[in-house]
Amino acid sequence: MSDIAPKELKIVGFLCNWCSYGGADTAGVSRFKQPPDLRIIRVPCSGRIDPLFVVKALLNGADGVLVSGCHPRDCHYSDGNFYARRRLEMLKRLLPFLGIDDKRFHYTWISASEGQRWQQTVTAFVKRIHELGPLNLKEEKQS
Amino acid sequence: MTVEKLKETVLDTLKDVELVMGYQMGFDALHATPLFIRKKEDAERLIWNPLCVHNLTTYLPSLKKSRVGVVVKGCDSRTIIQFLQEGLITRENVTIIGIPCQGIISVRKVLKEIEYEPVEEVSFNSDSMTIKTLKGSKTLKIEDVWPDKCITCKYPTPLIYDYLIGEPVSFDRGVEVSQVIKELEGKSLNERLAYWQKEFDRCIRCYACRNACPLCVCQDSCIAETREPHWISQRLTLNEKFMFHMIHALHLAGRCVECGECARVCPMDIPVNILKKKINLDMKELFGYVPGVNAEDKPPMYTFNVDEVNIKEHGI
Amino acid sequence: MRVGVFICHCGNNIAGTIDVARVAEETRKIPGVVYATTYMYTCSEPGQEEIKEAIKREGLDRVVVAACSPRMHEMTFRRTVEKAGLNRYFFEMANIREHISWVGEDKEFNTRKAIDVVRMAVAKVMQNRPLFSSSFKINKRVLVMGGGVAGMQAALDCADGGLEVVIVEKSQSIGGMMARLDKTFPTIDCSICILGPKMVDVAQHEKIKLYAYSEIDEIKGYVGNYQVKIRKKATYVDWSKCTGCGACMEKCPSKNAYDYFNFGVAPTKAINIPFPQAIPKKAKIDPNYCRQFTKGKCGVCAKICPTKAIDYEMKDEIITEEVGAIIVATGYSLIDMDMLPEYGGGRYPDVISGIQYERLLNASGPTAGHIERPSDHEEPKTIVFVSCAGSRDKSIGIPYCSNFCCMYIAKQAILTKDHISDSQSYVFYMDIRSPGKGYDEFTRRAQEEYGVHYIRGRVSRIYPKGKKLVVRGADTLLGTQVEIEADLVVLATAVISNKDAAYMAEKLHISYDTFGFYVESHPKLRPVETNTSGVFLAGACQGPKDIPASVGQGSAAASKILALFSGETLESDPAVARVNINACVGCLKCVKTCPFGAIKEKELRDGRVVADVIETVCAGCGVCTSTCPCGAIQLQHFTDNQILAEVNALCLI
Amino acid sequence: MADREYAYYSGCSLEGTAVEYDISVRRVMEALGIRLSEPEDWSCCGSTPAHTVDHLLAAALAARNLTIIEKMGFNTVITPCPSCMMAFKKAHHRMKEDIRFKDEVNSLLDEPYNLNVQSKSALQIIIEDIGLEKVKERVTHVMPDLKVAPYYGCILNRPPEIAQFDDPENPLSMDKIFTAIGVEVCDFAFKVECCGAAYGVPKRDMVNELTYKILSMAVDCGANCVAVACPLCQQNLDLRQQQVNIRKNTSFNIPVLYFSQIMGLAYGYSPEEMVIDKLVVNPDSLISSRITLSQWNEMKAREAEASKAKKKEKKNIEKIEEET
Repeated sequence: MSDIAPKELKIVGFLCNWCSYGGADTAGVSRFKQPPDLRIIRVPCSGRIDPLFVVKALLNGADGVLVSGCHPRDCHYSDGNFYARRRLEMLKRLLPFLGIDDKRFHYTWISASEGQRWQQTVTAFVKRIHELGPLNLKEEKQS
Repeated sequence: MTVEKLKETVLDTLKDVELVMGYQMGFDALHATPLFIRKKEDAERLIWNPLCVHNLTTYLPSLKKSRVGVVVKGCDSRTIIQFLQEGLITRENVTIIGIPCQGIISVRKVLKEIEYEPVEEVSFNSDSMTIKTLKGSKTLKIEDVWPDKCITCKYPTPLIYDYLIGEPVSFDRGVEVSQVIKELEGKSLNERLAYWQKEFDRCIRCYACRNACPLCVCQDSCIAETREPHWISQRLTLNEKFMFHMIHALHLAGRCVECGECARVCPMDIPVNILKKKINLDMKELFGYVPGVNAEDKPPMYTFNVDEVNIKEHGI
Repeated sequence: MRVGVFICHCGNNIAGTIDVARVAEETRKIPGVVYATTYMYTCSEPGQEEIKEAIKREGLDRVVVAACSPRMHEMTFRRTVEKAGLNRYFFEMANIREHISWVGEDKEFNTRKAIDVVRMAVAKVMQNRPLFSSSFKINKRVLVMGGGVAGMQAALDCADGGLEVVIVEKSQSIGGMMARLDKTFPTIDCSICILGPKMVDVAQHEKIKLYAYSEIDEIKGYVGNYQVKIRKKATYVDWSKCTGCGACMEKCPSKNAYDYFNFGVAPTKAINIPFPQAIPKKAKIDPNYCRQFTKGKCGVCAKICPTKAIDYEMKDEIITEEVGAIIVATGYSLIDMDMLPEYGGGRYPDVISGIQYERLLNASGPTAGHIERPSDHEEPKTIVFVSCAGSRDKSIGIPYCSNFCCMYIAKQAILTKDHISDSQSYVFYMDIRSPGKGYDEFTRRAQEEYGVHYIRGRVSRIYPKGKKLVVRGADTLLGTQVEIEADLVVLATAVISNKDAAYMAEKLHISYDTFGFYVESHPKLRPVETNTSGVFLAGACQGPKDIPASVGQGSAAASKILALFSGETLESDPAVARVNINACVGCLKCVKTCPFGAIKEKELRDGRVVADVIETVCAGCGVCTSTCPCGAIQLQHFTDNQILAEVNALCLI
Repeated sequence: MADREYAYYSGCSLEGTAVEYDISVRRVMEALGIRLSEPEDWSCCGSTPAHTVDHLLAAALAARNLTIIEKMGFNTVITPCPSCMMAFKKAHHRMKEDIRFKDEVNSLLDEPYNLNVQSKSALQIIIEDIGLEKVKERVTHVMPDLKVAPYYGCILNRPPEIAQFDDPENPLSMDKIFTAIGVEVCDFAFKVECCGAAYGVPKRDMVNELTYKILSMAVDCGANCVAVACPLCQQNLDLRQQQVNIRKNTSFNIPVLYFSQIMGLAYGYSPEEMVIDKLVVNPDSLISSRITLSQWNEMKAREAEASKAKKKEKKNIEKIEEET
């Protein structure tokens, strides 16, 4: 973690309750160390995640957004992550067109048993956001 | 000749429906305006020329339970197909009068050419138009004043209709991606962000784009104005405007039929349609889906494949 | 609004790496927060009392507890605030342990993160609305999937507790893997002698209905009210007429059918009863081998059958059963020996798997209990057992231990000596895993009393040399390579999940791990529950385990269901989708995307069409909420405004 | 004539000690309609000795060659020598997995390698791109006396995640090719056993022991020759037989041929064209009985006729005996 800058950046995580939130818990129980930048919002299912939440977070000042759900076919609600996959892929492709680096938005699938994978994902994503630096969309001018 | 045939068909249709929607002359010679024909004599005012830019199908979902007729161009017909995909209209209730179209004009482009002089008279030849103003008259080739959508048009003949006025035309101008998208894609991320911030900053949040959009089904329930849920405030900041346009674009993802009404009606000349066009390119690449072409299709955001062949997992 | 925040030290678990006092101090500055305090163990009895008192003393109407994961204690604290008179949904949890104190080393960073997370929880709790659950009637019948020892135990316990049970067993007879074993460790009890009576109990219990040779086609519904479609596969024998006399099997001319029960140790007849104690003891035709099916003529069994039970035209039959809870006890599989080419698995006939050897040892097996080599039917004198044949082998994707091989190898080595007194057994092992009661003593006995030669090391290759097989491996204790010329090699092949485990999990909406084993709710505290309420696990479908562990889980799952069904009704989860009919424009996109068919259209009196949620069917995923363009359908407790409040609380400072 | 074209990297062994491998592979590929283009100015593949001392240097050497091939416009290179192939594959694999390593390697090169070249063995090309049907079609000659033990060696298929071809423990590609061209294959258990060649200089006793085991197994399984796909294996198994015979008091005299030489002989090339005389243990006695496919078919037909006649005769005799 030595290559992480002293000031943490603002990274929002949207995690489904059944798989990825559990995976993050598993990582915690196993004491898998992670950089401190990520703040997690728990949602029941990745299918609950409206891509607009991601946009809202970025516009409001987040430097990166991480979304994680159950692996495809393993959704607690059977199909939620299938919808999420399409919506999030659509957003991932739109962001660079708007001038926002799509590297700032990552979506993936992590199960409740994959604590180590969670640790690796968080570590790599935070590192990447630090490489990209702050996004600064919040500093807006009043018109 | 087309107009005569059109009138004939409209009168014929009017026997079975409450209302037929077409075009009439507007407040000056450069503008057409929608015409709602309920009585025989209304039909006298019908016109048909490249000024007939409006997508009249916008009114259909609110008339879902009435029997109506509507005059459509090729591009407008795609809206009807999209409505059918989404179950927003009942096919039996709508009589579609299709007109093959060689391209319409962008009033904005014409005004620029005539330097915003008041228009006295407009006349059309096969591929050009002559505009008479106080300062004299000017002849423009129609293709030079096409709106963006006519340049990339693939469906000049309506894809769905009950009557077709005139012979079907077909052409493909070979332009897949509109110029604005190409130019933007050639720019750096920072330049693109600056571009959109500059464009959206002009937005006055009049919601004309939303109201003109045939697929913005929410209308009065639009989350840009509600508190339950409270997505954006009424503050006039760039980010609130940006967010509004993101809501508009993402709600249209995989549904926008590229009729261009949003951009046409924008009083601030913001290229509102471009984001949706860009998303459509991705929808085609990802799901092989083009909105408003086949009534049997399912809009891609409301369905899924268990194995998505074209979505690869992203690494960090 | 008066929010109270309780920050837990969790001993040193949280306070060790988070400055909890500073978190409390910062929390007090958040608008709406009127009270913030820290407590050593908030989940303890006095900790909960403190919350209740503070609610009364400070007039709190919303509560946030910053402690461990809500997956751990959300229910605990919801009950606490409810006892103090608040609606249980006026409560939020901030996870500052699993997500902060346990994963971050820097106290300053952790403290800042904890403050943010508490602020988000406060923002959300202020958006929370009171929710009330309703109760619904339940169907007190139980479906048990799998008739192995775990499933049978679960079924018997449920039935003895007064519940009606439906068992669906994939194969022709119940009994599962245990029915194939010769003896059991560490007592050398005869396996079928102790299992047989249980099988009979299942067959004779008036509360148990058994569907053998049947599969689950579809599962619909939710806890308390499932509809299950069962496919009774065609056996081509009318089981209502079949007496199990076996005459057909005797006369059947097709003698080369694959014997699934005996794992292909020897061929069987195309019409057969798998083993003498089978339940139901009924014959079944294997159409892949039956001449009537392959050649279109034969009909011997139909002629010989005294009750005219043969029916070549039989078709699969679909039956619907309604149940209220499901026990999954689908068991395990073993890897194919083809996966071990370095051991010549599948190529050399005298390299066999442990379960095949079990059948060779068994008196009702194809060799009537005489150990003989498959290649030439000679009695082997030198037998080599290879443990971890596939298990603990990352290179073939099985990094885990198969749990019971060390023990059954010891048992088989002992039995080998009993069968062939002048034989010598060798066991290649990585380490001997024998942690059960009497287990270690048992493996010692194998070595000390029965002279089994244990060699610590892996086998690198097995190759034929004349009639023998050379087993080459390392002896890591001696530091040399050893080669043993064996007559027979037994591979303790790795335990894997069933081929269709993932497919079944998807039907049940339960999770499975990378290896296809089903995931329990909590590895320590909820070992037989799943995250899907109403679905329970028993036996090796959850992970490799031996007989006593499987039986224990079967009973545990049954007791969970007996508790669940102790009343007449269940409480519904009120965190379901709700439609604001004033905002709904009736586009019905939610109807299209709902994975559960829980939304239907409804016409209002003014003729307007809107969406309508069937509350008991709604599972609470929220796909509809993110589909609805106008935000008219909102998943309660995870509404747009609640999530936006969290986003804003985090980002807008 | 040529159906396909590939880049072809022979490597140093095939220019020297294993020239017969080079020649036979080129001829067989030609017979199968494959055109081979040799990269200009190729250099050491980096397998030895570079990779034992400096991974970066080894990868850079490999990548240099791959860059040349990439610029030629090929996406596949045939590398008959397994050592070269694995050097290429390993460099490619690591550069692909580790961007930092890729940058480091490319900084050493005049022109960067952009990861567009797959290295494949001749066996992989034959099995995957040409197909056994075609392999069979080209056969013109039959060698009835040949009984082959196919020996793949230790690195051709391993480690599997890098090799990405055939089974690492029980490879079958050579077996399938021989079966297709009508050569008898023995069930040989030591297909991937270490032959010890790499230790030929420092640990001679150990290598003798390993070579002895492989050759014994070949003889035990009924083979009269060994087929290989690696220059080092060939050299070791062929050249060392005398040494093994002295140390172990044995009398091995079993020819060790490249699989491509056997294919070439079946395709009608002369032993001279396949440079058979480069082999130390002489296989002449096994291949002298080679006949053309038509002769073989005629012979088989005659044999069938003869056995039929014999049966008939036997029946007649039986009949007569019965009658009398």
